[in-house]
Amino acid sequence: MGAAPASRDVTSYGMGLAAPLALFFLLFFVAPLLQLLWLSLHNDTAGLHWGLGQYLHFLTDPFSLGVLGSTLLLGAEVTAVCLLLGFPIAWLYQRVGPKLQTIIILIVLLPLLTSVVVRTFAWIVILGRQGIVNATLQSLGIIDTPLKLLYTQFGVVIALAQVQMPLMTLPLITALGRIDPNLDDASCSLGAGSWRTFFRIVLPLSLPGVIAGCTLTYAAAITAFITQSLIGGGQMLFMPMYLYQQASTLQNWPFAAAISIIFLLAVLAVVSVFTTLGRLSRGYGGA
Amino acid sequence: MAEAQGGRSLVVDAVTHRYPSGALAVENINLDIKGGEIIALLGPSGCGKTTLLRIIAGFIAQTQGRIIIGDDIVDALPPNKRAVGIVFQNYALFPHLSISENVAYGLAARGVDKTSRQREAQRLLELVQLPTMAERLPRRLSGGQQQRVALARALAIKPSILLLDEPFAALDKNLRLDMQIEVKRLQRVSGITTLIVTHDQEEALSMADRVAVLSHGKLEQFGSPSDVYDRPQTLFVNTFVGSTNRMPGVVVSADRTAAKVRLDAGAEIIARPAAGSLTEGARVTVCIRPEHLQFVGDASGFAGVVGMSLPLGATVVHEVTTADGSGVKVSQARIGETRALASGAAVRLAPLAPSLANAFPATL
Amino acid sequence: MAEAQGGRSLVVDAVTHRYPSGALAVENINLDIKGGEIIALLGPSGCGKTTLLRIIAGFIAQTQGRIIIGDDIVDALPPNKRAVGIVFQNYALFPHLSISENVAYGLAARGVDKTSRQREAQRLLELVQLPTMAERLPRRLSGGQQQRVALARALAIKPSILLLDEPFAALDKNLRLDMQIEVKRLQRVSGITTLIVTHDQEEALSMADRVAVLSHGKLEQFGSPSDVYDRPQTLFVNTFVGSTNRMPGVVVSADRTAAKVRLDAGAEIIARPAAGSLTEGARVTVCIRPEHLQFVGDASGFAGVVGMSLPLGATVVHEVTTADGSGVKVSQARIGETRALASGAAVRLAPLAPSLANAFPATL
Amino acid sequence: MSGRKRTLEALSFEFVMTVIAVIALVIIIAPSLVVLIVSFTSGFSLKFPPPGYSLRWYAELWNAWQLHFAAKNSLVVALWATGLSVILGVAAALAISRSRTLSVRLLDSLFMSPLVLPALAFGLAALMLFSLVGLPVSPLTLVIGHTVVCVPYVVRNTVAALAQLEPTLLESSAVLGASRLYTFRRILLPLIRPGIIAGAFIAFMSSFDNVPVSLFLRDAATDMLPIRMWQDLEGKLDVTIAALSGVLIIATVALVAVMERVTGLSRRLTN
Amino acid sequence: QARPLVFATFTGSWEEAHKAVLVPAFRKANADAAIVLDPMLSVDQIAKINAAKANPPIDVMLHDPGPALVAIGQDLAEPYPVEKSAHYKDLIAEAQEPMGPAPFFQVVGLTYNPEAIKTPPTSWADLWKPEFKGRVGITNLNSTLGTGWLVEIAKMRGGSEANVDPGFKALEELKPNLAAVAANPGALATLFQQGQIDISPGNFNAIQILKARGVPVEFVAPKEGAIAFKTTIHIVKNSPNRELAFKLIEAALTPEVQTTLMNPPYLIVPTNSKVTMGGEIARVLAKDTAELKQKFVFQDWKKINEQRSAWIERFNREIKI
Ligand SMILES: Nc1ncnc2c1ncn2[C@@H]1O[C@H](COP(=O)(O)OP(=O)(O)OP(=O)(O)O)[C@@H](O)[C@H]1O
Ligand SMILES: Nc1ncnc2c1ncn2[C@@H]1O[C@H](COP(=O)(O)OP(=O)(O)OP(=O)(O)O)[C@@H](O)[C@H]1O
Ligand SMILES: [Mg+2]
Ligand SMILES: [Mg+2]
Repeated sequence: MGAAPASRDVTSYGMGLAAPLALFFLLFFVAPLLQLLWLSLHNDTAGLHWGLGQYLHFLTDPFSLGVLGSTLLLGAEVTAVCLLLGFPIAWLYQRVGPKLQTIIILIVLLPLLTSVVVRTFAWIVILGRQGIVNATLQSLGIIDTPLKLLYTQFGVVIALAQVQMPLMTLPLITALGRIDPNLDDASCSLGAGSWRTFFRIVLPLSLPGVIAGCTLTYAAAITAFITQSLIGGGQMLFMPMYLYQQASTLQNWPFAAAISIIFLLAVLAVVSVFTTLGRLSRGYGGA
Repeated sequence: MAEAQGGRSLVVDAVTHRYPSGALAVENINLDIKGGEIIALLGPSGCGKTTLLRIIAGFIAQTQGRIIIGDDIVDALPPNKRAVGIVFQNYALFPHLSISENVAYGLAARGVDKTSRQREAQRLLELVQLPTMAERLPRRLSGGQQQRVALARALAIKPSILLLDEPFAALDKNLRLDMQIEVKRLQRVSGITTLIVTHDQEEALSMADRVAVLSHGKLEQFGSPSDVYDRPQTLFVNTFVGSTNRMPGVVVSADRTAAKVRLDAGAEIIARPAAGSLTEGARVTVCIRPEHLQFVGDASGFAGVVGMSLPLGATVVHEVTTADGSGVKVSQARIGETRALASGAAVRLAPLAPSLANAFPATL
Repeated sequence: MAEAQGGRSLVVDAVTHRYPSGALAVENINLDIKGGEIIALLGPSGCGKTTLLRIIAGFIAQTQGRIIIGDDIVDALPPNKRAVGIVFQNYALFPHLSISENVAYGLAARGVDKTSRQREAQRLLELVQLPTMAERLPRRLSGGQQQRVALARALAIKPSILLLDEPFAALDKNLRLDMQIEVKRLQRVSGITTLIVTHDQEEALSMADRVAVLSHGKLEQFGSPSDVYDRPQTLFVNTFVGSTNRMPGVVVSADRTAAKVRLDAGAEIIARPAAGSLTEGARVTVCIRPEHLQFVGDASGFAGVVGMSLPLGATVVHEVTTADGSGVKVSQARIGETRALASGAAVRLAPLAPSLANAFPATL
Repeated sequence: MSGRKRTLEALSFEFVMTVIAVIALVIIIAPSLVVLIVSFTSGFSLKFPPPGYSLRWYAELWNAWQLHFAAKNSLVVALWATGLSVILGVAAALAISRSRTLSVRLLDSLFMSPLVLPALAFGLAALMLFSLVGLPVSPLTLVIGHTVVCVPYVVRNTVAALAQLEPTLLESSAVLGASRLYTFRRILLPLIRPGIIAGAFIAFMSSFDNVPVSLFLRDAATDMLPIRMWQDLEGKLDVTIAALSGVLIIATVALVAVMERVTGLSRRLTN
Repeated sequence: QARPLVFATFTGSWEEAHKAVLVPAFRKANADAAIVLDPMLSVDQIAKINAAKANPPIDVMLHDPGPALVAIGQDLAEPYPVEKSAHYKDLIAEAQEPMGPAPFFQVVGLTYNPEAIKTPPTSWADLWKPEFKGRVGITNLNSTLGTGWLVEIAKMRGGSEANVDPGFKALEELKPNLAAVAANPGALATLFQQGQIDISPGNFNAIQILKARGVPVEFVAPKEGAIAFKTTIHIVKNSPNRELAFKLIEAALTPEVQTTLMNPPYLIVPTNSKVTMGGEIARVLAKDTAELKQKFVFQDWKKINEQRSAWIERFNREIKI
């Protein structure tokens, strides 16, 4: 670090320090994805003949499109449930004292850090025919034969919602924390009631957090292989399992690659829609 | 409640508030404010100004005491029913709503229809001289403009009381002066009872009809600006408002209106007993403001040695060390370069007039 | 470099800096500072004060010009080789190190052994009157105490130049005054060349031997406090330092030292041509400070009508509207309640003395 | 909330929000509790409530050598991946934290992209690449794959810690005569350490828990715990897995408690 | 030795049996050699080995007849070193496969929960009974069980190994009764255990461990005839652990291991002629190999293999409940 003007700034470190990670990513992240793309552009399993056959196959096949559609739908349902349940948590967090705040955060955090298999397993226990829900309903005499909860769309959505809820709640807590508490008071002193204040002020201003949370939840929900396959059982097919089957069971790598690329693009599209919305809402929300 | 009109009286009746954490934020505050007055709540940071304001607005339910607006005890009313306008220090404009939507917000909340509330918002924006900004978002306005929008928004609901919490703290000196004048103008126009919270004594003295000085949650004095400046009732008020020299001494003789005090620094002076009468022989603290001391040629005052002289723009402040070793500040108008006092010069000092020194019982 | 001693001179030689973003932050600044002087860099927010300071410290490499400390051009030296001490506005104490470790940090970085650096740290803490705080962590100190630790830390490396960036901005009024005096005392003791950045004119005027006023990256004036206050070279300096009334007028006659100006408000007055001579018939802006105007009984001055009178503690400010409709402020010492001017009263005003009005060529 | 006046309208709002929030919190926490309770069952099935209580499944766990083997592998891979992530991630965070140029922003989104992209696709891609270059599936490939998906956590937390760091502290250090290395050692590192630890912790947990990447990059000889658990769950819902879950839940709670102490984890993740 | 011996077994009862009996026997005979079990379906084993033929991640694979043909056809299996083997010659003739001997037989019939279903089912057709609405479990076609069963259903409705259309039609009709489609046969046992299903096609031996644990589940051979097939075990070509792989297979062929596995709770049909069938197996299934061959249905897996992947694909599309 001589007298070169560039090295004067003692608060920043050279870009060189990013080089190892950049190289690592280039080799082990970018290159594999490119290879994936390359392979997906082949019509045969051996990867000798170029062509868009795999994509054509996917996009003209109602079954494949159905899998894609139901996956995207699943993500939307899970995200909606998470938002509906997560927002009140974030709201409550802002209202309670520091002790309860820490407890809420830890409750929200714990599942995030608990193994996803364990969390999913818990839902098998809960939703099973002898599980807690059926046992309770039966003992209350509400039903006499156990309900089928496992291996249903409902079960998958609920389990995924629980598994991904922290991803929604944490950004929401952050976003609500950034809202000037005076705005709430200002609205109130201007004569607005709580509901009005919530829908007109709090909700719009927390949009950046809502969007961040939705992005994370959505991306996580549609790729949640374990939960989808364990709670969904063998007959509900979503993109990750479809991809896995094609790659692992059927060894149809080019098609699996095409599925991956389509899946990647779908996720990217959703994420960028959310990001765009996020940017708009940030413009909207000031700051 | 939307019909409430400017100029209602406000009574703060023996209000005490203790936060759940146990902090006693305000203690037995009594204020009797006439309709249309401007009152400044003045005090150092943490003395409970904001707490009191939030109690009046209804954001906090006081532990004890009552708030009476006009003829109504409002303690049972939530903030959105009190018809109190509030302007926050950081303005608290809704960042996602346009200026006119901000101003019309309170009307919308009351169910006023769109055209009338737009008309009203426009009228208020004209009142605060921002008629062309209606469609902008708040962040595209300067600090002073935002301030005015916040005012317009608070006035839109025709509140009977207007509360301003450190309204100018975030503005720079020049803008601040403009805004003070603007607020005073609007207040005169609307005749609305106004309470301004500030820790800036100049602001309090220049804007308010009466000033309430708080310290540690207690009301120290409530009176006109000149009362507070010239006839402080407590040592705290005397030192907090304006600057002052504190000189220890002993009472030689005293009645209700005047006391003769022998200063430790060496002279006998006449001072006003600030809080009731003083007993002979009691130790007192005499407060004399720097601008109320003068250099005298004769032997009438007390002696001292000039230390540093700091020219402070319009004034020169001389630091003088007195015989008992304490430091005294003397301020003089600085007209051009007329005055020049050598450091180390021996001088004598005396108050300009007897009524300008205040004597307080010495506390430890 | 650790051997560098207090009192070295500092030359800022035609320094210009343009940020990579294209902003021209400082432009052709020349300062010639003698060893041991206290200099204040005064200017409004964004005028380039911090940038200039950071150039001197070596955090930024200036686009053009040179920095010379003592006899050395230091442009090629990185910050850790310049032997410059800095105190930041937020103190920037290392939060995880104790007070004495903070003070000893610079010595540790130079490889001074443990016992000597502890001894030196203790000596400095005594100098700043905090000898008993050595083992505390910074966050357990009050703002003023932290400030003093930051000073001790900067002095520990025996810098040849001490730079202070808005050192008192975060302190409240009383503490601020104490710290100003403390810094001045330490500076006198160590004789170290000191540069204080501030936007507070009172601070600049009271602390500095000389004041450099900046505006928009340019040096407007560099002179003693009374030069800057009484003989401002530019209209900017006149309005930024202290408050002033700006009155338009036309030059009737002028030479190098005095100009006769007919004010639009109605009187002919004598003013000092601030920047060279003025031509007859040219339009000028005359600046007269509020404390330099007086009410006159005869017909000598210009006429006006009193508007509001605001008592501001030690002074009363009267707002007077002149014949041409513009407002003029007049400030008078407020001694007790002697003065009372009715709103609406017709008065006449004149400068206290001719040399107290400054005339500048009118800029649009 | 110090006793703000409440009307019916306000109460209705608060009631609805609080009720939903409490339900949501119960939904979040309940499954783990249920597993914990079921893991102490004396029966053979995951019946709730259990017919009786015993530690038999925990004892069974003692002999589950396949789970031991997988757990050991997972631990080793997670430790390596975390170590590598910290070294690469902290260096990169230092480089990108203070700059907002386009290239830095691009780098930043590159480093963060494993967080949103489907890891399963990456797992497949990595497997394809490794088999193309002839690198057999091994602990090494697992470590590489895991590092890619763990690095973002380290980078993000370190960048956040750096953003909170007053730049004037570094400048102070410099003018006091400290070299860059000395500043790094004495000032920078100690001050961002909690952030790095928090990032490393999350990276470790996510590696230890990784399924989508391991799915492709592991084999029986490098069995990974979550995959083993998943397959066991799919194949035979035995209660041993509940016991293992119990162990993992308790270990996680303990770790989180420690991390909360050391790094203020909860505040870090909400800022 | 670079890595432990990897033995790809099946999930569920197979894995448990191997873990409890075969692996300990093997380790005892081979100085505690390192070994791991990797339970997965045959199709998955083939896929994994195919992906890295030169350096296969599996050393020993276990196959039902269909996949065995595939694996051998794709040159994934090493010929069994018959001359070195001590037990190969003792196997019954059907089990003596030079590409990989068959240590066990499997039998597929109906399994049901006797507590929920009081009258035992007698025919595949019983699965369609309306009283079993929402209580039937099946597996998908990735497993031999699923495919074999589908072929039987097709035959029942007039189809054959070459024509399973009637089977698919029947499946369509079964939908209202289906409670779950398990990903593999092992999962079926789990479903019984959890009470998710009450009746399903199932392996005789797969339910035995459950039964031993007290889970109410019974096996019955349908009147159309239970399906029987042998399970073969192979050394994977290019395995780096060829020697140990051989040793493991040898262990599987020993009379001791086969006897233990034949007894409760495993009840796996042995193929070593030195082991005489007895106990539950003799009571429920067959007294000896001859009776087995005569009583049970053997399917033509060569034929089935020709179309199997198409069926899998079709099944995955059509059976969504
Ligand atoms: N929510 C709260 N919980 C507990 N104590 C509080 C709370 N808000 C304020 N306090 C305490 O009550 C006292 C008065 O606070 P308040 O905010 O009213 O002071 P203030 O005069 O407005 O000060 P400032 O000028 O700094 O705004 C302080 O000691 C403060 O610490
Ligand atoms: N890092 C930077 N990049 C680009 N422009 C900058 C940077 N820092 C400052 N500037 C610009 O340079 C000019 C001078 O900034 P500087 O910080 O020196 O002002 P200042 O006088 O210290 O102001 P203040 O009183 O607000 O601290 C400003 O216009 C500012 O916007
Ligand atoms: Mg306050
Ligand atoms: Mg600055």
